[in-house]
Amino acid sequence: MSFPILSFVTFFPVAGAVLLIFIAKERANLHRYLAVAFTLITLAASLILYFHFDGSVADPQFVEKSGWLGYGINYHLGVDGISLWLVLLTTFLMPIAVLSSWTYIQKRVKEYLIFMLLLEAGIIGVFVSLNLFLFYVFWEAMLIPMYFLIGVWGGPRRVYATLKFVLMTMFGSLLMLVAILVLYSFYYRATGVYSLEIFDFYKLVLNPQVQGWLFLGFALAFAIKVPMFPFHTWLPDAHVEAPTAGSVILAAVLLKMGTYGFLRFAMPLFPDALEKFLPLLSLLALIGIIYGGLMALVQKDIKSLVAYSSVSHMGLIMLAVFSLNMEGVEGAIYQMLSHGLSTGALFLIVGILYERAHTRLIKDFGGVSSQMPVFSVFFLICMLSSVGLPGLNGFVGEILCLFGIFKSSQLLAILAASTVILAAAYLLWMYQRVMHGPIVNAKVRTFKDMNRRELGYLVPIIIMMFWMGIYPQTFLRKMDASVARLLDRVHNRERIFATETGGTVLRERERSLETRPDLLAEKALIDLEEKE
Amino acid sequence: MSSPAAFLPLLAVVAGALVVLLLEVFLRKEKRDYLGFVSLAFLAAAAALAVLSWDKGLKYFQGMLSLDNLALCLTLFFCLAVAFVILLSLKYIRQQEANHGEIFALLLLALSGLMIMTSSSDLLVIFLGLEVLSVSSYALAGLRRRDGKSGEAALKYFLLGSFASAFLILGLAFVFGASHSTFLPEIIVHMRTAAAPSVMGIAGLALVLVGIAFKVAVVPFHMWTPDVYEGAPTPVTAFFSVGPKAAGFIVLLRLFLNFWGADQSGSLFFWALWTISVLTMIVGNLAALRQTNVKRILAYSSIAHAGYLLVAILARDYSSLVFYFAAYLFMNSGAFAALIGLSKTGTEYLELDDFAGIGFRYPWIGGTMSIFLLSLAGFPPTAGFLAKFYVFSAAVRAGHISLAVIGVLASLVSVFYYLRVVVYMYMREPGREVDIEVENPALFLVLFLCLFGVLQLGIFPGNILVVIRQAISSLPVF
Amino acid sequence: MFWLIPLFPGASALILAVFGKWLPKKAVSWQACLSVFASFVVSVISFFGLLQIPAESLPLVKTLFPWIQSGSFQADLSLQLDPLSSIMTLVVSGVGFLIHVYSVGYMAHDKGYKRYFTYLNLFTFAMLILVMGANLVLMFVGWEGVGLCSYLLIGFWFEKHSAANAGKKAFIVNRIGDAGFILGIFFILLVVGSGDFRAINGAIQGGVVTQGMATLIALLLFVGATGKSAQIPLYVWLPDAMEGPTPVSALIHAATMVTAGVYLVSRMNLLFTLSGVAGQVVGLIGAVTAIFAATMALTQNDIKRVLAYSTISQIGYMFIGCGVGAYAAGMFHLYTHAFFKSLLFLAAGSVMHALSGELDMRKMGGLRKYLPLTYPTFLVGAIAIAGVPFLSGFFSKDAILTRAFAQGQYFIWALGLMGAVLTAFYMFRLVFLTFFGQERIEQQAKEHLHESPRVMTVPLVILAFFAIVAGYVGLPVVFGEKANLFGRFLEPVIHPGSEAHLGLSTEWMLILISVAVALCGIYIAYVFYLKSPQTPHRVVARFPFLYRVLHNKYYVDEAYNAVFVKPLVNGSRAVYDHFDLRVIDGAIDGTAAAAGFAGKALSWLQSGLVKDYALAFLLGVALFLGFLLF
Amino acid sequence: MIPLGYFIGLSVLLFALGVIAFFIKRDLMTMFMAVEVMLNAANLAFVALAKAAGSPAGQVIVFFVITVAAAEAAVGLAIILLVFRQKKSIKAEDMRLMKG
Repeated sequence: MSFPILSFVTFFPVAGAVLLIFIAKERANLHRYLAVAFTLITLAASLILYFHFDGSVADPQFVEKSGWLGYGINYHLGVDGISLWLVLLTTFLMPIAVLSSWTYIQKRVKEYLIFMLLLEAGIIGVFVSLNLFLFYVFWEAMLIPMYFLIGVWGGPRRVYATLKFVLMTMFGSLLMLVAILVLYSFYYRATGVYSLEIFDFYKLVLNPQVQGWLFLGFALAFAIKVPMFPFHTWLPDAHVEAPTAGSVILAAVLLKMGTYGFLRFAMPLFPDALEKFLPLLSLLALIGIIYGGLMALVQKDIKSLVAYSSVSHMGLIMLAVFSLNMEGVEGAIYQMLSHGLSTGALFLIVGILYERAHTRLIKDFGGVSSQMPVFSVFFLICMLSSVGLPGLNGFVGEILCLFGIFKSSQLLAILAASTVILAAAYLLWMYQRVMHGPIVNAKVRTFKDMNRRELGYLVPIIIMMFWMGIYPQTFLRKMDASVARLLDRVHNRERIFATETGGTVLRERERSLETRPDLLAEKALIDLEEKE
Repeated sequence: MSSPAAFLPLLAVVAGALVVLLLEVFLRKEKRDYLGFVSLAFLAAAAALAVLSWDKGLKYFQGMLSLDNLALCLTLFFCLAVAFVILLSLKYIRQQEANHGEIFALLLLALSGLMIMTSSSDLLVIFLGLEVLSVSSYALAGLRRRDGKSGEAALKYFLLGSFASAFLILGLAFVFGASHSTFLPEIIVHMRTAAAPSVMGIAGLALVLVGIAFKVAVVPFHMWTPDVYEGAPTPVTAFFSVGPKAAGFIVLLRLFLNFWGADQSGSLFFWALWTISVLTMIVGNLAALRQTNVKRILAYSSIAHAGYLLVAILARDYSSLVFYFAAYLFMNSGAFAALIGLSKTGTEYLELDDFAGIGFRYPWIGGTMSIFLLSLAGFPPTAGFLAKFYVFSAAVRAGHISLAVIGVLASLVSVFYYLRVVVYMYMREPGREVDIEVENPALFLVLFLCLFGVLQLGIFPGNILVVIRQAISSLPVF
Repeated sequence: MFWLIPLFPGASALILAVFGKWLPKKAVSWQACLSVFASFVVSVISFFGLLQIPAESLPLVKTLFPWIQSGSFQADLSLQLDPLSSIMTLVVSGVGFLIHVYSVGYMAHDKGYKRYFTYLNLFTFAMLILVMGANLVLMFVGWEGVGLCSYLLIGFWFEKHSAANAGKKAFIVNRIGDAGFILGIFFILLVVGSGDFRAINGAIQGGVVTQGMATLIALLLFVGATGKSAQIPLYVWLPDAMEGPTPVSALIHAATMVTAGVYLVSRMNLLFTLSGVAGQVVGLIGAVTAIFAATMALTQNDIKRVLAYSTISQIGYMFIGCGVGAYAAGMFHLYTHAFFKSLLFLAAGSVMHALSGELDMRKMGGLRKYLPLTYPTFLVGAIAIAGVPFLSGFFSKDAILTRAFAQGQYFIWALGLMGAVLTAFYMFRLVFLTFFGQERIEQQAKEHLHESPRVMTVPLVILAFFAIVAGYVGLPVVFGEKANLFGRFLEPVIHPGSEAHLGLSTEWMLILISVAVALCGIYIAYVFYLKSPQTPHRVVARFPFLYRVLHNKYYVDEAYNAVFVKPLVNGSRAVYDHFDLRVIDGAIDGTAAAAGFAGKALSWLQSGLVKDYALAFLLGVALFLGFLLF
Repeated sequence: MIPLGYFIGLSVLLFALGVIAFFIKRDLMTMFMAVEVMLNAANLAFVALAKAAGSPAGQVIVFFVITVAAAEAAVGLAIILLVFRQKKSIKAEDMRLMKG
């Protein structure tokens, strides 16, 4: 790998942000154009990733590794079939998000765009880093721009929303930090070598009780991020208050960081604990599906409706992830992408409405279709893709998820299938109340149909929706190998380790957590005969 | 090796103080800045001398003054800190009618106190250093003669300080009585080898600890901190929050370096300190939640940070401790610098309400301030995060997971009040009119140096870590 | 080349959707109609092609490209043609074409003209995918697609609340069925390992599928069928669907989409036969629905609603056929029904057109002299559906009932007969009220009362023709073993099952019975509405309760609302207010508040008095020493 | 000769008295003097212990302590004076501009 393409994709937006700092804030449009340019270039670069990515290889590709702070803290990037898509999703949506806030954001454009660019860098970093320290750095750093985006450009209750978002997320991630540190020290005990490399940790076999605690540490952080019931309440607030672009990124990408975390860390690292907690987690996910749907049914604000629909969809994704089989996990990843598209699109749609009506309450609308025919079509498509209509992206992911769940537990699948009905119910009802019926609110008569810019950023999404719905091969084939490897790690890790570490299985000898550091040296034993 | 060279850095500083005092007599009030520059020059000299004697292990006065690498390391930090403070005060003292040359002299004297404390393993010398530091600190606190708060701060500091040092001395006496020595290593040996540690020895040590605990402001010996920090002139507060704390912890470091055997958890001292550190982290952070005065918030936050530092002591990972100083030096001085930036002649804007909306009005001050606050809160990629990371990972590696958990939860609380300041700066519409005098090159110099430091230490701390690790590894372990 | 069939309308729909804005109206009409006609032509050609091919090499399958593949989940984008789907393609594209043409006239003055044809083409496309999909998943795609189009077309005049509501209702009710369908698909994928029809049939013949599993799957699929084909308990959406334009009701809600369920069951006939129980259920549901819907049709005054209920009941007949193992007969009825029911709808549409949108029969009457073409065609349709001999409806319905009798399903047979009476009755009630008796037409409607333009009447005539002759391809055995061409054609797909043969005499007897039944139904209607028009009122006066119940459609909608919809919505609202906002958020905000309170307490301790500070210090010392020494 | 315990006892007693005085007295001057008492109590202990230990170091330390005390006294009195000028009072409880 001659050219550090991943570093480029990750840090190019930062360069953009730095550049913007030194441009007078009066020249808002210049800022806007530059931001779009930078995000577009990043997109282009990430497309190179796509084309050069070899789907038949399970291990990370485009790997860049170099020492950083020592003691196992390395600068280690790479993408595999799972993260590749999330990176692409991010880079794909970023220009759109920037475009969508072209007129929406009128004051402090400069700072806004700077934070957007930093946000992009942070998110991509999370997906590409293979060193837990690096991962954590991005994971936390990413909060700051989001915190400002919601807090400064948000709605009336923005401060409450943004603090809730940051604090709840950090609550989880700080505990995860401790868990990471414990892993760190355990690996040191087992091998006498410092490492924070995720792939080293895969080789570590901890005793179940320890795994349990560590798993909780990780799972909580990710569960809050996803968000799984009952940690979901930050989401509606954040969404309702955030500016359109913020909501788009939040729903489309940030939530995926949680599911990604489960796939990359929580599950392969602690298979035993996973087994133990699987029932609980599945239950929560299931509750999330139904609960989110029901809550969405009764929302008055379109944004919070979509937010709760996200809770429901993410529940489905999590349940599919926990089905621990090919169909389920691939479906989950696929659904992550398609949820990113459809929900992102829905938020853009809401933004378009909001820019015209300056309200998001369903009751203030009605009969918009007759005023904005083109818009109504786009809205319809996005809505249907979220409903999971065949031919659109939503269906492929949903049916794969459901089938995966079905294979692991038919009862769960039957209950989860209720999402098929609920999603239709709340979304169609909302669509009807907003778009159909006679025009009651006089303001609606003043609405203009979508302008060129709005078309410009919605059309790509629509195209992608059809693409994902009609020819999923493009996406699925690239993830096969990695997903298979992941499942292998979860299911029969003993064998994996045997191959990966040349017949060596690293066993953590420690039984209790509170131990004496000075006695660790001799405890750090690697026993070479683990044949049984 | 023993040579008078060991005495030179200290000498430079003290000489500087005296020179400044003399000069002041001859300088006109407007020319006070020169005093600052002079003292900066002396600081530079001291620093240079310190650098020169790196790795030489110089001793003097029969080893009562020993410039081991750690001492040198700290000397450099202190010089830097004091330099920052001086730069900050240049304009401040004229603005806030505290325009007395003493400030520089006193700062230098306090610095000498710090240097003595850190560069000796003899309790007596340490005590002397402490007193030199304290006495000049009292004076510094009360420097704004017309300001009631300043005077009150000085008074509280003085009364409680001397009260505490009385305990320290009593403890010293007992320790001496028990171990017939004031030289730390000997004391430790006695404490470890004595069949049954004598009541007197333990009590004495405890009292000594209390005396130091007061200086580093850990719960429940912290009560003086908020008031003194609030009342003292802001640059001085910056100094208080960095200097004495670090020095005190270095003393603790030297004390506990060989104190514990293999099994820490068997020692009562360990659990006592464990409790104190937990209390400190919790109380410090909780108390800061409802504060409305930014200076006070920073005061409480400094208490909380003392708690994290104590974790490092308990985890016996001293390089992380020293690294934390480095990080704390930059982020805290930075925060105070920004605070000082928000002032005009006669008034300082310290209330949260004053902060409303200044983030966008004064982008540089606001921006840097937020970065420092985020660093204090421990967000990557800043020094604060790396410092916390090292401390807590040390704690975990030492098996004190409970400490780490409490620590991170406490810092979660801290996130709230740090971000609260940011909320005011960026997410509130401006309240009462705030117009600050921006032109203050020295201040911006400090701001940027601190910014640089915070990011440097956060992203590429490489060399500094190496230096610190060397310094620590050169300590005598037995 | 058969795989081109769905492509024409699909492409046309795409073009209309994207470029429709710039196309002139005329071009739109031509393109829309021709595209469907093209696929009709292709279907005819491929139909005759099919006749040449030996049964072994059926079905013809064309795989376009692999669609969804993940682990064991495998669904290709592949179309198939066999007699069953061939018939369906003929019906869909043929009737579809006529209705497209009709629409050109009917929708001429609607501002949503282009949108309308886009949807209509899209529907045709989806329907063709449904009937040609070579695996269940792809079939499901069509299944959902037609559902979407029906949603769009029912809610075509979305400014009307009722229309928008009806559309939404249709979609959601259908989704309920679809959930069942999906699960059925999953079970098949699990057991068979593939959704491909050949594979499924192979597995069933290979005995891979146990009877219990077969029942489970069959019932789940049938849940889907009840949704799409408006059977009990999911029929409630169809009557409301009449909010859509009449041609739509004719195409989607009479001829094609609603019969998709029947197609599904016949497609899966091996499964249902294997299960047996499932067959019983299907038959019973069908029979009950047939009666139930018929009774509701009795008292409606809205001409389209009557037809809607009759559709439901007729589909009930088809399911009877499937239930008693006469899948061919069921399909046969589907096929005849497509003609006469769409004919009836279009005629009704023409009536509405004439009366400028009037739907209420009480405001009609004596129209036969005004509508010289609509009247006879409508009459043909009515006779056909009533089951009068020598018209299509007679043969198909008779085939079903005979088979039911032959299978010894006397109860179902009896229900069927009863339904036949009712059918005859309400259809002729419709005829008499609309075209006979004294005129009850409102004045302004009467002014421009006129027969519809040729573009609308020609399709009527053609359909009427088929409504008469379509039946002769499936003559009952009494006309000879080989008389039932239709059934024989289908045999490669639908194995005739255990032919329980009746003696010719019995056959004749049954035929006579059904004829008699039909005629007496008509006679009663004649008595009620022409001979002595007072009778209805007297009957109503006699049984007021019965009338109210029937007139309010057994209050089923109300019941569903009260039992499912309201509790769900109100319940979730309560949960949202009290659990989500109070409990969960409360917990979070509570923690924050607690921390804040602690902070307040601490700062209260910070009294500002030197002595308090010193006291704290002293306490600290005391505790410290105490802890260390004692 | 007098056993060591007596000295220690006395010094502790003195120290305690100093502490008590610090708490019960209301004006700053007396409180400050209480602190001085505490210091001297410590000194006493030092001397005694030094004697017991038989090393002159202890005695030497005492001189340091006394010097330090003197220095503190100088600064302290100055501060008290300053406060008195500002508040016209040397009552400890008047010193609560800052709290919370």
